Amino acid sequence: MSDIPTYTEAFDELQSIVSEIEQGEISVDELSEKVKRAALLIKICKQKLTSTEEDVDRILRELDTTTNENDAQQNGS
Amino acid sequence: MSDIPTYTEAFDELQSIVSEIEQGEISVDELSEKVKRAALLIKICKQKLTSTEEDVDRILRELDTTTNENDAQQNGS
Amino acid sequence: MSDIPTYTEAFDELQSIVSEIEQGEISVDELSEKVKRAALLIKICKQKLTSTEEDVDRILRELDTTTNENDAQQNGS
Amino acid sequence: MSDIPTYTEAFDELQSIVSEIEQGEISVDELSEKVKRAALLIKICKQKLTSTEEDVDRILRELDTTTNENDAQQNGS
Amino acid sequence: MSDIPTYTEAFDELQSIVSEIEQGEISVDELSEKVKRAALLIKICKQKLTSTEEDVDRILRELDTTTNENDAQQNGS
Amino acid sequence: MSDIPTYTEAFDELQSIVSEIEQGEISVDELSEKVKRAALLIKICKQKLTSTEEDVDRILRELDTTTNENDAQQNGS
Amino acid sequence: MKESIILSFTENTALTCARLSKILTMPEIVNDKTVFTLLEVTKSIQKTLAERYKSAYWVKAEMNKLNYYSHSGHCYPELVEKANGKVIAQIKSILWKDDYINVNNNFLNVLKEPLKDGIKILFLAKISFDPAYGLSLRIIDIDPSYTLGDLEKEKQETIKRLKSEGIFNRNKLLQIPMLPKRIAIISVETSKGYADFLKVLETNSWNYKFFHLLYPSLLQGDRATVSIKNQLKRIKKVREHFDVVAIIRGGGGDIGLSCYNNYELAREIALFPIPVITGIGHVTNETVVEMISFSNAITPTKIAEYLLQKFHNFSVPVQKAEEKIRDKSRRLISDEKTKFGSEIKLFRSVTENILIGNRNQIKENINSLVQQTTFRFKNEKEYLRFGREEIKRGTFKFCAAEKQEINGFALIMKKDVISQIIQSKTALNNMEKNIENMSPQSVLKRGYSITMSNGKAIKSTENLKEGDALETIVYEGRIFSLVKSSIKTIE
Repeated sequence: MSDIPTYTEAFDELQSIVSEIEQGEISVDELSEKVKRAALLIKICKQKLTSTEEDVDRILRELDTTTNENDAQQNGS
Repeated sequence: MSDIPTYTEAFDELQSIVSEIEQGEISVDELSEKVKRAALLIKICKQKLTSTEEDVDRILRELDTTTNENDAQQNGS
Repeated sequence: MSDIPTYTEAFDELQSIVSEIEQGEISVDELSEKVKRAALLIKICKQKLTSTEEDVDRILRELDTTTNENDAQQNGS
Repeated sequence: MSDIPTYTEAFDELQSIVSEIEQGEISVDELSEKVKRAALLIKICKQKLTSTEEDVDRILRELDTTTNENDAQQNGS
Repeated sequence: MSDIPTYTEAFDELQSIVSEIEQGEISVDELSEKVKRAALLIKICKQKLTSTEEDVDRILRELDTTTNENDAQQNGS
Repeated sequence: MSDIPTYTEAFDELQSIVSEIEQGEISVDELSEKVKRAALLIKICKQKLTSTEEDVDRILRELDTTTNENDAQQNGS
Repeated sequence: MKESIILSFTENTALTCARLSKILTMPEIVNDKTVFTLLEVTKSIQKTLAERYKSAYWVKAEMNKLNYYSHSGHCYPELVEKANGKVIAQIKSILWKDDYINVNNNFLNVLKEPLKDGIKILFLAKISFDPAYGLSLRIIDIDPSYTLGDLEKEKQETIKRLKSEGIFNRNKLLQIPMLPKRIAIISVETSKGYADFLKVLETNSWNYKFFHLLYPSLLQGDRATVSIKNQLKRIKKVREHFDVVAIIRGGGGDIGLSCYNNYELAREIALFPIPVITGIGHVTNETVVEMISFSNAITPTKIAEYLLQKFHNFSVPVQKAEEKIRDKSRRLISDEKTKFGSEIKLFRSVTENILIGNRNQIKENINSLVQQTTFRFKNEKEYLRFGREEIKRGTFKFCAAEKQEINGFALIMKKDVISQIIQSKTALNNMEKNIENMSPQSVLKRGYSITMSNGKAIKSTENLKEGDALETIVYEGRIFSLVKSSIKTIE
């Protein structure tokens, strides 16, 4: 698990953990490990969401600024 | 019995003791020993539960806080 | 007969004495001796039962107290 | 015949005397001797019975009392 | 993607991205990629619009001046 | 379009550009090119309206070389 | 030759000869020949003709030449009659100054044409013969309406011919350039029409620039036809330099325009390679040239205005095009900006929506996680509590059952022991009673007695003899006796 999973992977795994917990398929012994994992997955998902949101914000903010002085970047695109 | 049993082991043993007691399969001589064992198992289970609960609580609490300021940990995940 | 018999031994012996008595297999000569023995066994059994009950009560009471403040003993279990 | 016979010996002898007498095997000559003997045996038996009864009564009375208030004697058993 | 797309291509692609996103057909993983792409497209469109506007303005301004004093260029026509 | 169009061609082309632009058939990509072209065409047309290119001397010279016969009648008018 | 013409002109040759011979009554005889002087002869002719042709006659003929002499004011028209192109009759004529003025005025009034060469005329004439000048017709009057009809006929013929040749519309069908700015002007430099034309063209307030070159020409009267044709020919040679030919006449009144009905001229114009526009400036019927020209304006000013209109027709769309290009291109950009802007807005909102959706999903999962774990812990604790209770209950129940059983044992034991003792007691008592019953004492009490001999109880009569001493024991004592006799009772 050294690679950061994709959002989809993380979300699917999260859901399956939640579902396992719901169906009581997880023993108490595993539970905190699973919850820890779920927390990590949630964190990953949230970070991904946040970063995407930031990306969008940044893009739209940049849009406002760059369009006022976009000559320099024009070639770089 | 030097090893601490897992919650599941403890729980299963507890269940079988309870079942034995319920069905009167235990002699009086063993009984207090069994009860003592059961008590130990209950204690183990409760401790395990409590610590797990605390873990889970902490994790989920952390989750709330970290997701609001998760930039630093983003690389560490 | 210096050793205190177990509950089971006591109970079995008691049962056989009672059975002998029931079937009139005991002569008058032995009778008071047997009755004396039976009384002793009854006492033993009852004491064992009582002490078992007390044990169980105590154990479970202890359990209640320890599980409410079980942090210190957590390692000792 | 210096020893006091047991209840059982006494009762058996008594029975055999009665049986002899009933079957008329005893001559009138011996009869009174036998009757005398029987009377002795009866006395012996009766005494034994009485003492046994007293013993048993005592033991059972003790049993009743101890089982109802057996806390004090619990340690002494 | 080495070629800079035309405004029309860029706008169409942008529209199709928006439409995909609108229809929820995109996972969060793709989303950030799409958002990044959209950013590029938006920048291209904006630059193209701006440069077109400037060009057009310049041309029309030039037109104003030349048509008022077009004697010099008369031979070139 | 390396050749400078005649004013008639210019006029026609201008009309077709106007028609295209009116019907919104011109994309942003083409716009500045089209406007540039239109500006050129307008310039050509306008210049044509206000310029004269014919050279009287030349015409008369051409006329002389070809028409020596009809001088007599010319004077008689 | 001259005579033959004259003769041929007379109506009745035979009659004329007879008269001539009558006139020559006093001849000189020379060498047997009767010789007349010329004067005699001519006088005779004069006399004869005067007698013969006393009145004036209406004659129709072609007037080839008017032969107007401006210093005298008289005219000597050349009259001919043609058939199939050949002159079949010819005569001199005289139109005296006063008559000429009169006739010419009539012509101008009716035909809008002066009296001129090459027209057919119906004239009132007297035949006159002058010895010095010979035979001639003195024209007294000319009927202009005849000539009018003839001119009209010529005009119609010209039209018909042009049409039959298929060239009537030829010039009209030409394309005039959008900007007819290079104009070959056929006019008279000093004419008012020309001046008006140039003034309108050159002082236009839109600064339209025209190029024009004057080709001077007569514009009315017979000679105009040739003059115009010549200039047209010149223009044709440099036609690349021109967009249009303008024939401009102005200020000349309505006189002398029949030249414009001339077939040759009309044909030249019809076939001219560039459009010819006319501004001949008159109020009478349209001439053929005007009909077949590319465009006809009533006055030179109108031609100029026509040309300016063409410029307008070009300039206005260009102006409009410029405005449209300005408006539309800016509109297009601003529309596109709006569209682009709303697309970006949409982009933001859809991405935000999808992100919110995903956040909610995550939140749901978190909630579910919290709920489920909490529930789970509660359940487990519940079970542990239940287990504890169950253990307590189970053990106490078990212990109670055991106690019950043990108490049962005690009771059983107590009951059985007591009953055993009672039974034993009963048995003993029974035995005691039996023994008591069977004891000798009891038997004796009921009346039995024991008889003994020698200390032994007697059971039979054997061994017993008379006199043996007997001891009989009864309940309350002993009896001592002797035997008397004995009887055996049991065999």
